[in-house]
Amino acid sequence: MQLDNVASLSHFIPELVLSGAIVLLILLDLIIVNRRVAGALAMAASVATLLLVIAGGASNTWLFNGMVVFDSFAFFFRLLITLATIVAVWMSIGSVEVRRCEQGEYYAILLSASLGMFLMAEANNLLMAYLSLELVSLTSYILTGFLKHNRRSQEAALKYLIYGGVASGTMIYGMSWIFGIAGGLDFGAINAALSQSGTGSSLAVFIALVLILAGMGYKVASVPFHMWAPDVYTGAPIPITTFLAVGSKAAGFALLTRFFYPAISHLAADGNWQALSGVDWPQLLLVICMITMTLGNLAALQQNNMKRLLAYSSIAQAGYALMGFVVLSNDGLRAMMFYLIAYYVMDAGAFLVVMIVANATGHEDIDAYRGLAWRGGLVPAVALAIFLFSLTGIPLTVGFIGKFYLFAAAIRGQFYILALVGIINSVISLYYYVRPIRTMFLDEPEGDEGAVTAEAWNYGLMGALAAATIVLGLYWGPLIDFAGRSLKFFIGPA
Amino acid sequence: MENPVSVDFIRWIILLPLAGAAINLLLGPWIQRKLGKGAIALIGCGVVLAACAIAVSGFLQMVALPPGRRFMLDDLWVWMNVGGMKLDIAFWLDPLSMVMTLIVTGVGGVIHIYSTGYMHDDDSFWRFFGWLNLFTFAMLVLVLGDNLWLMFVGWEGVGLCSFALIGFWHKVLANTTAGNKAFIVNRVGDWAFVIALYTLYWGLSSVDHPTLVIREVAQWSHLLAGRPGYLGLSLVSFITLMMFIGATGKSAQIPLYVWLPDAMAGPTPVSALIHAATMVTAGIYMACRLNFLFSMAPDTMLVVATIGALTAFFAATIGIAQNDIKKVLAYSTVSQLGYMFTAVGVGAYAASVFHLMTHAFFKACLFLGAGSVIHAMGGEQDMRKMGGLRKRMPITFWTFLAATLAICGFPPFAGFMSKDEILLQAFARGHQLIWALTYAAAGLTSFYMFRQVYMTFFGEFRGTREQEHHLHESPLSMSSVLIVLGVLSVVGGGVMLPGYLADFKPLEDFLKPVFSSEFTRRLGEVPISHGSEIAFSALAVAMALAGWFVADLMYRRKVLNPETFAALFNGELYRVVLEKYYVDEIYQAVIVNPYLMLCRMAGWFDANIIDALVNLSALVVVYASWLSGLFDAYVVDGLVNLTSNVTLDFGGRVRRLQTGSINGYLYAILAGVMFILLVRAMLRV
Amino acid sequence: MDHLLTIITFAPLVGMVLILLCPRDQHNLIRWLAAAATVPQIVIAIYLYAHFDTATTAVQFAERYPWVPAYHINYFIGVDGISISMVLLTALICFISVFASFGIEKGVKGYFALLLLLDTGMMGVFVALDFFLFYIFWEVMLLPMYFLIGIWGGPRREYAAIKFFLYTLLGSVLILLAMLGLYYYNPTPTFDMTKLAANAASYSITFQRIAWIALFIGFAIKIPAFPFHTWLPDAHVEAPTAISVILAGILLKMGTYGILRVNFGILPAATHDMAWAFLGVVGTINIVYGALCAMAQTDYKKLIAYSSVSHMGYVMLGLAAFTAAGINGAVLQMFNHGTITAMLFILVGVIYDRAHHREIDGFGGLASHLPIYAGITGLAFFAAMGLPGMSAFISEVLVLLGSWQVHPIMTVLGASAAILTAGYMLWTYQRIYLGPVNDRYIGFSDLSARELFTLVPLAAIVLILGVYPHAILGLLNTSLTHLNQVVIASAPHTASVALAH
Amino acid sequence: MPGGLTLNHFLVLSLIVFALGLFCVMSRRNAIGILMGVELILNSANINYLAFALFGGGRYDGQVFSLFVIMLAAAEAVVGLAIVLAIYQDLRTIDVDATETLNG
Repeated sequence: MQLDNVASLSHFIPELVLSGAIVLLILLDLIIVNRRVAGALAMAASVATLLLVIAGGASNTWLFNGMVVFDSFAFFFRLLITLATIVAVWMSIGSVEVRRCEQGEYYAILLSASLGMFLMAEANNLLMAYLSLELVSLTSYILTGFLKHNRRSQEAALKYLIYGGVASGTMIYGMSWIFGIAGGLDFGAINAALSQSGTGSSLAVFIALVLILAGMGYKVASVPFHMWAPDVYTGAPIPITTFLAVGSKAAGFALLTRFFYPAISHLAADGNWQALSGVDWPQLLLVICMITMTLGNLAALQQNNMKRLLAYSSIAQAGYALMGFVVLSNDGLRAMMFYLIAYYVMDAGAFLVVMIVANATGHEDIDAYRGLAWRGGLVPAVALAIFLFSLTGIPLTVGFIGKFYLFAAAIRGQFYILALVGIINSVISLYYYVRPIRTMFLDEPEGDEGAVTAEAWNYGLMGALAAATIVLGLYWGPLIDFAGRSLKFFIGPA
Repeated sequence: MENPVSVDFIRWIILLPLAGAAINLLLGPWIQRKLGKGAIALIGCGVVLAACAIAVSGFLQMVALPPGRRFMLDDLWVWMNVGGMKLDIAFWLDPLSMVMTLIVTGVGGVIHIYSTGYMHDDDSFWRFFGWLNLFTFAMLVLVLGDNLWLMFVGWEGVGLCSFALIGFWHKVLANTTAGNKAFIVNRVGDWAFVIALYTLYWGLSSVDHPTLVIREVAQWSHLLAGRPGYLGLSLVSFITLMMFIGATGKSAQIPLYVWLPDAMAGPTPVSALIHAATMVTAGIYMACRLNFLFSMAPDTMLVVATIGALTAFFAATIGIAQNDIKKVLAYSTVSQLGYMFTAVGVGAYAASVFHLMTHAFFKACLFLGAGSVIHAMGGEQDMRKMGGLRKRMPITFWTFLAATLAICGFPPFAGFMSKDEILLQAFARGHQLIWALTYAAAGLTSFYMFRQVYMTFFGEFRGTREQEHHLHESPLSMSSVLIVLGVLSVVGGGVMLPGYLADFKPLEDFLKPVFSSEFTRRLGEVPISHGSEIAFSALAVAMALAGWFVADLMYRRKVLNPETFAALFNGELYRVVLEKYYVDEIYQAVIVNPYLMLCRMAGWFDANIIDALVNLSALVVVYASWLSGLFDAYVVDGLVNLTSNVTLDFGGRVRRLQTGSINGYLYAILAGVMFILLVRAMLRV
Repeated sequence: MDHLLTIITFAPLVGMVLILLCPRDQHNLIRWLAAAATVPQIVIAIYLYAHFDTATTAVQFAERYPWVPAYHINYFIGVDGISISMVLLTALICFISVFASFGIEKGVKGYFALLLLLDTGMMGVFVALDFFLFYIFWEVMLLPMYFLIGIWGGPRREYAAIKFFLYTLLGSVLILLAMLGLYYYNPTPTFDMTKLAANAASYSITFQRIAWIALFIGFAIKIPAFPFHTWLPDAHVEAPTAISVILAGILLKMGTYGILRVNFGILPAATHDMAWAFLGVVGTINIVYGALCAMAQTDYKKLIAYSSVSHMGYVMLGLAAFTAAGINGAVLQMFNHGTITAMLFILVGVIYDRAHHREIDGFGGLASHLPIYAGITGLAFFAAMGLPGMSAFISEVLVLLGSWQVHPIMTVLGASAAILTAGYMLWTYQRIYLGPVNDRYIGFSDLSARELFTLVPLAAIVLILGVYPHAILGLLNTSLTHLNQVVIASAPHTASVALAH
Repeated sequence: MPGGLTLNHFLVLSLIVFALGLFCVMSRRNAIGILMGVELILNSANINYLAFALFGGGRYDGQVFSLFVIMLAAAEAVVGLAIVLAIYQDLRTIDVDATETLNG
């Protein structure tokens, strides 16, 4: 059913709570001096959001006259994004560099970014897609450049801004063509129109898709729209890096899926998806996917800065997730969604350890990890090892399960080349994922690296994420079922 | 054939020496410290003599049986039972293995006793007796094993003990090298031997009798007749030929005899027991054991006879030039073994076994005599430093002389009976050439033996002064053994007299059941008139006398000067013979060195090619990542300074994966879009 | 009594947890905890040995619980004739290697924790009958191995560790793909190896061949088969003694075990086509090439490592023959090589602990003042040479006997390795233990009680299996002969059935 | 339609503007310049929306969209200028090639 603006609000409570928190934070920043409160409030708000999201469940409805769809797919990403927000807030509270910033603004913008991601996951209309994407982008620019008088941060922000501006400009230019061809902005309408118009203007549609891909691809940082990621990840404060790597990537995948699957493909009788006639984006994305993982891994081999290494690895990881995206089956999408969860757990964990070490030593280079296990930092060292092995895809970790389902989908869809490229990449990736581990365990400390002191707050989260990595690696049944169940699109009104 | 008599005493013949070995090797040092060498000696000799006693009682049981039923089996437990091949740990006593067992335990026993005296001053007394017992055990397994794999266990087991005892004084590297040589050369033979066993097994299983139990093989081997084998030979020929190659290793025949002379590095009792009396005869024993197979393969038989005769002659020629008292005996052993193979080759198995037995007596006696001399000379082995010892050590001299007469084949000594039998059979079965070779070898034998006697016991002493007044007759423990063996060398031939003296051949009759397969019988009896038999004896004696005479002229009367002969062909011939025809050197150059070179090449190949390839693959990935960085830079920055950067600063280039230039990024989007359209176009066509 | 295999697999894991709870400096407590954690394995292994029904090919002591039902993944473990001997071997070697590790002083806690984790991983591989579970255990083993080599290893340990890790991971991801393929192309998707084997016929021969190759490469790297073997010498040279023992004693067997369990069991038709080239020829190359390389080594441990390469070749050759003797001999050889090579590596460790170098030419005359050590080494060397009366002889003879009729040339070459082995073994023994006394090593103490305790049981087994191999063969024969029949029967042309005695 | 303008005229125009914007973005070294280029791109999209809306008829989706675009362009400009300013305070330049510290 389709609800009007007022009726929609009842289904929109989590977003409303977020918005409220944002306003409150800005006001708070004006009156209250105590900085701790802001973080606490933000945390409270995001936890509340989580609870409300869970409470709200998924009901297949269109909100706001079909601008926003609220189905189980959206529910899944709402959940994921809230969790990402919680991690980001938690890390921000524990981060030294963030403590130096304007707390109120910071958290307000952070929450608005996550609000934008919510909307990205729910968008059912090109306009809403553009708006939400821009909301996320603008806030991200600010957050990236939030470290005043930190040159790297500023530069990163500028690059992010310009790159994002161009990307989104290209995107809406492409959208305008789709609008022209389909004569509507609702995904449902587009789908209907394209399936009728048949091969008529497939080239135009294709070009339009490519242009749109520039905008969405840059959110998930897939080749060739990935160039910003390393700089931004390196320049931004670590909690923000985490938020971008985990949250906005997830949101990007949500939007990508929503647009490329329900909007311009249709579910065939055999349960597999088929691109609408004449629009052969699958091969295109297949190639992009393979190049993305390969390039990301190859580039990561060269890095000496942990954040930068993880940045490239996150590009490669996006490539893996795309494996599930391009095989055109619900199996694949389910695998992709599961992998996003896995990626959330392990990548957030890895960045968290990077932050812990940076807090203690002020360094982000791999050299700062030398002999970490032998100079008091055994716990973070072990945790980082777990996260990195998980990112590699070694069993007993959720990362392996994620890869397992991705490869399974590829094999089932008979994408053998894709699977082969995938496994070769995971072998290559081992090489750089193991480097920090080697530095931490196999190398002896030289003494000049500072000790890594324990902060219960950060260790708490780290322990939780590490535990999740292992536990989900041993027993993931419910999770994969959940991902499978969430795979119900509620296609917009034609 | 009827079922064998099931008995349970055979295991004790084998287990007793094993027990002795276990005690002496595991607890030896402790016993020697606490109870002294006497205890060690008691255990060492006790177990072997006890085994001998059991063997004798077994012999009495056996002769009590009717000739056709003289087969005893002692089945212990299932060894392996795989793929239809069921092998037990079981021991098989028939007349042939009976004779061998008696020789091994009897001669072995007395040599044990001799060793108590000979090794008395050695600290590793316990180790010596441990290994000697273990050897006895292994030899008995070889002899008594009821299936070929069990025989092979003993076959290599004796090789192990021989290895350990040759290198007994392991502080001298040369000894251990000799041990290695012995073991490895034997391995070459064993390699052929196991191939033979595999072939035999598959041959029999192809006729639905997959077995390697000797009596069953004997039962079914006739089914193999006329089957094609490998290398263009018939199956049986191939099998027996491979077996014979194995035998050439164990029994030191051409081309694998080279280890035996070096094996003299071991203590003399070892040389006597292992490298004269027992182990080296394993090959002959195996051939006789499997006579039913060999008899089926006339071409193999011819090879065996030829190799045997050649070895007999060839080794004898080397023997005449040696100056080391043990080396002479070593080559003489090789030569005598050649005789035995000749006998096998012409089908005279009984004669072969007969010579095996007498040879065990007199060659053991010779070695032990030599040992007694070395003992007296304080370890000196060079005959040129000896002389005139007969006054100082009479017992040694007289026993040594008796054994010498025996080996030279003077009537009525044991060697006369057995060697004559072989020569006679060879000729009678129409192998004139082989007969000629062995006949000539007989002359050489008598020459080098008497040369040895004269150089050692006659003339005046040529050693150092302290050696001279240290000279003494060996203790009773040794001399008594010499006497026993000396007597045996005299009368040992009595078990098979020449037909013209009396029709008295108990040994041959005793062995007949073993050599009764139809093919062996077909080779069978050849009628020989007493006249011709007498003629051949006369010829043989004449040849022996000739050899003695020449030696006498050269080394006692000194009317002929050996140097003049040595100087023939300006000494080349002599040097070649003295250097054993350079066979060792040739093997070194043709086989060993190339092999070592091959190994070095393999090692190099592995480290520098295979492993390099592995590392290369890793390198390729790194290089690819560098290229990808290059690609980015290329796309991003355009061609600006590309080449110069690459050439100037590789590392710097590698790290420039991400260039900072924003415009670069924007170019990248454009390039990306272009690239995508391109891909799409390609996918379209 | 019905969770024996779970206990035997996870007892070490419990031990690991307990160790992690120990204070870091309680070295002896940790050591003895580790030792205690391996005792249940020994006990249960003996129980299994006693109660194993040798008459049936069925899976015994099986346990099966659903794990991820939606994906037909079960916790399914059990033993049959193919795996029982390896379970026994693992229990034995792990027990011994714990004691062989008592000398470790650096990071004791971490070392023994990882060792026990490794133990669980290895045991799991041999009991797992669900392919997914098998794969999990297979990979789990890598992590502790990486750290054990990388942290407690020699000078080039980092290179060796990462080489081992990368190489093995490359292999196992191929196995992963093949596993998924098997899962989906089975009429009823399942990871249950027994079911997969039952439906073997349903796979197209082309698919079988592709999967076979992928699996083979994965397993061959572990064996290690030429030309994938070069990680082994490096890993061995760098690894601490006990880890070398485990590496050579158990890990290598996983490769051949996997080939038996998966390639033979699930892809018989492809096996029948490919074994000749990929197992026979490669195995022969392993045998001869390994022996040649061993002869060329100057590092004692590296030499032993190459001898492992050579001896594992017999296993492959035996498998390639498709005769009862061959396949039984192969598995027996796996067991025997495990015990013998374990001895050899312990013995290398003994002298390394004393001399702190392994240059063969740097030694000499050790027999004079280390008689017991020299004696046991001699026994181990001759066992490795396949001297009759010791265990390896039986297995090598069975292997060669089994393959002679099928692959005469390969067999002749394989048999010739007996000469080459004798060559390098005796030469090494002479250079290290014999000859004039080397006064550099006068002061050395002979084997300690602990070292004896680790060596004597192995030596005893080597000798006992020499005269009574039936003790192990009896366990294998039924299952393996049946497996062999399956492979032969699956042949498009069943010419070689006649040879299947 | 006055002057007989057809949809294609608008589309071509927008394409030209888009290309110009892209070129401007590529060629400029000055951050402000690049931002202006981005504005051009956005406006080229606007032209499309309006043109399609005009010729395609139907609801006012196109106009709405373009309005939002204009608005967001403003927001983006604000953020952009803020960042540029911040950088200028540090570097005393807004030449983007000066921002090269982040090379890998």
